Amino acid sequence: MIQLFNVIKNYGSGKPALDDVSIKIEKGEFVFLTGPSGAGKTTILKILFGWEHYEEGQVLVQGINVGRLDAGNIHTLRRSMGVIFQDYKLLPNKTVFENVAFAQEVTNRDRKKIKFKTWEALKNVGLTPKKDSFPAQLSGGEQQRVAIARAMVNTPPIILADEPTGNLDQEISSEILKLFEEINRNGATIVFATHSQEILKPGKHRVIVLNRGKVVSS
Amino acid sequence: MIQLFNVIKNYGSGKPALDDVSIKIEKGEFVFLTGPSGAGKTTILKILFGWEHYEEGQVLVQGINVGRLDAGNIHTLRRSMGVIFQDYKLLPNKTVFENVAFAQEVTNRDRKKIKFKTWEALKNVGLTPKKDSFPAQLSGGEQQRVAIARAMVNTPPIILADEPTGNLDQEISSEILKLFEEINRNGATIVFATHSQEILKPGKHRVIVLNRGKVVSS
Amino acid sequence: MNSATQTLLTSLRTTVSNIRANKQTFLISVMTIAISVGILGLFLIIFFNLNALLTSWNQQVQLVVYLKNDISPSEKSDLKDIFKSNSKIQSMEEVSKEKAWEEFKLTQKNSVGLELDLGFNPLPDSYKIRFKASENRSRHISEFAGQLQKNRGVESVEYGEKWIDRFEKFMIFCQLFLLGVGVLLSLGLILIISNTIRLSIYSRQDEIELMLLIGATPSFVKIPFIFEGILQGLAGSFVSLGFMGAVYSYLKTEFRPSIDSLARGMELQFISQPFLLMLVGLSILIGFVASYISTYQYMQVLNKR
Amino acid sequence: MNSATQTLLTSLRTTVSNIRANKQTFLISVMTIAISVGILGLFLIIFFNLNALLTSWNQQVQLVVYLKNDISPSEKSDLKDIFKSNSKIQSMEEVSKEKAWEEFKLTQKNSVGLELDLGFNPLPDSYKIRFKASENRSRHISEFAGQLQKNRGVESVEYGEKWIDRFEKFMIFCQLFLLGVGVLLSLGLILIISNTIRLSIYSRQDEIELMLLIGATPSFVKIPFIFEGILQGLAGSFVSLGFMGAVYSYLKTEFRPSIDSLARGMELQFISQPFLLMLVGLSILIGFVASYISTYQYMQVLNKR
Ligand SMILES: Nc1ncnc2c1ncn2[C@@H]1O[C@H](COP(=O)(O)OP(=O)(O)OP(=O)(O)O)[C@@H](O)[C@H]1O
Ligand SMILES: Nc1ncnc2c1ncn2[C@@H]1O[C@H](COP(=O)(O)OP(=O)(O)OP(=O)(O)O)[C@@H](O)[C@H]1O
Ligand SMILES: [Mg+2]
Ligand SMILES: [Mg+2]
Repeated sequence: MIQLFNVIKNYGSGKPALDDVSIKIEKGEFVFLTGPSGAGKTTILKILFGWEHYEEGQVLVQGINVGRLDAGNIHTLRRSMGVIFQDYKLLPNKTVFENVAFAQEVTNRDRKKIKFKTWEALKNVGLTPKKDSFPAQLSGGEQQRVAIARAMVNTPPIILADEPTGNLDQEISSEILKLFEEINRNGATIVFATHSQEILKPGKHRVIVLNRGKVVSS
Repeated sequence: MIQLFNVIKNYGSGKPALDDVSIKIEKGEFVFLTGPSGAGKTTILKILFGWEHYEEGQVLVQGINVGRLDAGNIHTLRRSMGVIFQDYKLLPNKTVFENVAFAQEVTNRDRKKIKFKTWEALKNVGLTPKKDSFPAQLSGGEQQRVAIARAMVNTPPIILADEPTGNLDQEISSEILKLFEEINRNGATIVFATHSQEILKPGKHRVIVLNRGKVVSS
Repeated sequence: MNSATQTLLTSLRTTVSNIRANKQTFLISVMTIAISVGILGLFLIIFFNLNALLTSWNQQVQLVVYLKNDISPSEKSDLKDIFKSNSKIQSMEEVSKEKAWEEFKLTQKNSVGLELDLGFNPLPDSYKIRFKASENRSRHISEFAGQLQKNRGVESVEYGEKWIDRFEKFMIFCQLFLLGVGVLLSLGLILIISNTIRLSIYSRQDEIELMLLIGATPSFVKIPFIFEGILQGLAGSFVSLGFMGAVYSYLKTEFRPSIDSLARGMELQFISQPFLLMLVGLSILIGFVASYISTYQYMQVLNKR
Repeated sequence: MNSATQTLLTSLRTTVSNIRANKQTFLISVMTIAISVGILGLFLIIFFNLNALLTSWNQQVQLVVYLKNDISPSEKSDLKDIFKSNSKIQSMEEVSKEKAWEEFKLTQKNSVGLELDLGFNPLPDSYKIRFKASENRSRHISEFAGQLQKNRGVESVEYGEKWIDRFEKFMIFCQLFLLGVGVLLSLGLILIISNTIRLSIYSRQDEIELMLLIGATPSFVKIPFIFEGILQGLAGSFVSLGFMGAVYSYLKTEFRPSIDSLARGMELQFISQPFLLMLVGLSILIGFVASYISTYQYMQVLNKR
């Protein structure tokens, strides 16, 4: 369960990036987060995984008060999440396979399963042929899929996806969407930030619309 | 005028990224380049501005044989182009304003005009309020718009845009598209790689479809 | 396998793959450490050999006590008792006036080239006394000499030669100066090494950021960097000690004749074992501290957001 | 304003904004250069002062020519002619046998404490000759001495004292050794500096790549980096020369008494002006070469694609 109560986030200058945002997302829900460029979508996700502080309000994730976490224990929160970053954040010195495996090593998973699970995640996003390539040797869409695979590989209870299909064509996009829906069916909560009307159109899931840091519709 | 004759590009392992591609784009044309992830769109653009070599074929850009250029004179080609990179390639240590101004400094433009032209380009993409921010302080869509402004600021005769609206909402996307069309009306040739059906739908411009390194329709 | 060893193993694996992925920066750091340790090592070699030379020359300092011609046997044995009761005296040699005169004539003949033959002996009996090597030996000698001078049976006391005194001053000056230089040198090189390590970590900020973002504990992030720093220190010091070993044995064979002529019996010294260990330890410590501080600082910056 | 000055101005502006944007790496490079130049400078100071000391002690080397008692006036003037024709002789002093005997008796009295009074003078007349300072003076002296020895009017020849000979050997050994150490030191520090600059450019590969992609000429990319390298060299050497100046004046006042006792009249030397300029020039050169090579290499890598 994810809850934001009257959250205000101000990056310093100008208007706040989030202005009194309250959102409630149930466990196992699939929610789209949308809104124009600069609306605050990424900011909400960053707050949810403890990457940005906020000035006012409360944020609860699975009963954890995110504002109370510090450098020493924030990893407990982050381990319950798979995050797809808008700019991917792949390690340039590691291959596709190593990038995905690394997400498991970081969380001290069982070594023997790492190989198998990496392989499976890469198959899901259709990247097995590219497993030994470095990120710089991939197309934009391929890089994005590595980021998706990395977020899913630990089968976390929550997935935060920031514009995960921005560089993917319609066909792959809808496959990826199906993948998210399957994970969702298996119990994961999914927060999916997107601009794409094509993805939002079917209207199967709740859509939270942001504009200039405020929730416009939910 | 841009021409590719039977170009083959092989990154080394596996199938070639471009397999016998021939494309002809007239001066002043507006062309969409589309195709699934990994089709070779970025590769074509990279070849056009001399960032990747190709194994076979010929590439002519404004009468220049691209394959003949070397490190000493490739800048003459690149100065005739504005490029929007799929991953933006903004300099993290420079502000938005400096990033856009830098593109003019690099090409030794008249100092006095730089300020004015930078200001104008930022206004076109709606980023004047963010001019003193650093790239890390921008949302994904804002970064993308900085990249667009930088490509346009020198009013080059050719614009290569690689997925320039992937992180922009529909409204801004269509504004940006209008901007490209205006530039095109003023005489610039535009090659616009995109996945977005919404952008392609109106059907006002020629669409080149790539798949697995081959031109499927043109 | 418990969790701690598991973490350790993972960290080691991560360290190895990090090094492989950043070969160039790793090698640059190792090279910088190697050069720095090499400079410090050479400095130590110079310092120790200068010390050894000083000690070997210092051995030659002796005290000559000339006796009055009319010294009584009891005064003579009193004097011997004084010598015996001084624990710092190494050896004592009695030189009769006849022997002294022979020697004197010989040196005169050798140096000036003329034979003295006076028909009588103007020199007195004397004692030649050597002292054990110790910190403040020369001060002790001059004090002891002052004491003897007052003794009734003693005609005069002569110790050292002017050049030894002067040379000793020079050596002490050198030692002090080199000590100061050594401290400055060490500080400077430590700064250089930690800057290099800092720069190499600087270029991997994104990696640190990502690790934290995907749920790594702070120690999981730090430990591989720290291991890497330690490894750099270890590798750097080993490379340079190897090189210095080579330089040492080259100098030893090459310069043996000149060393022998400077101080017979003195060996050209390498860095003594404790200092060798100290150098290795120091460079490991610097690698450790520099990488620890750099990652720690950068993580602080990240956490402040 | 023509195109070249325009380019230069733009490059300078770019350099300044680059430095501002990468303060930390710039300062680290400057610090590394400053430390390295400081080490080299201290080394030069040691080297020069050792040399000065050697020269000052060497002044005391003199040749004493003892004449036969039965030397004829023509032989004596022949000898004087030989002295006059030798251009390396600085001064010549005639010492009568009477004066020599007085001096000898005085030193005997001072050192051994006994008065010689033989009633006759066993010493001959002599000449004391001092030589001009030159590279191979002591070899020249010994050759000249060998020559004189064969002269009929000469009883014997004495030059130097044993300790000077030995000390000179030690000094030459020191000089050679320090020269070797200095070469190693310079090479090591040059490597360290160029590695640091390389690392700092390494962390700016993306910038280089982007500049080329948006149409910069290779020289437009290189020049600001090279300017930066030169500035680092300049700043680094100035910082360290300032620091060394301070150390120098401290040492000069602090150690004046001991220096005076070592070699009267010798001044503690700072790095001489040509070497000062050389150090500044060297560090600028290293900054230039290292940044040039690093950018060049990286651009080669980029162009190969
Ligand atoms: N680190 C930061 N410092 C200052 N301002 C920031 C920072 N990050 C984001 N902002 C500003 O906060 C606002 C919201 O940004 P955010 O990234 O949340 O937008 P977004 O909804 O994700 O937009 P997009 O769809 O373009 O990615 C923007 O105006 C942005 O400029
Ligand atoms: N530097 C490289 N080294 C090796 N392979 C590469 C390199 N760059 C691209 N490729 C491969 O070439 C193919 C075409 O890549 P390209 O970037 O042109 O695709 P794209 O059409 O731009 O895809 P996307 O829409 O995902 O950006 C891909 O399979 C990619 O993995
Ligand atoms: Mg965003
Ligand atoms: Mg692409």
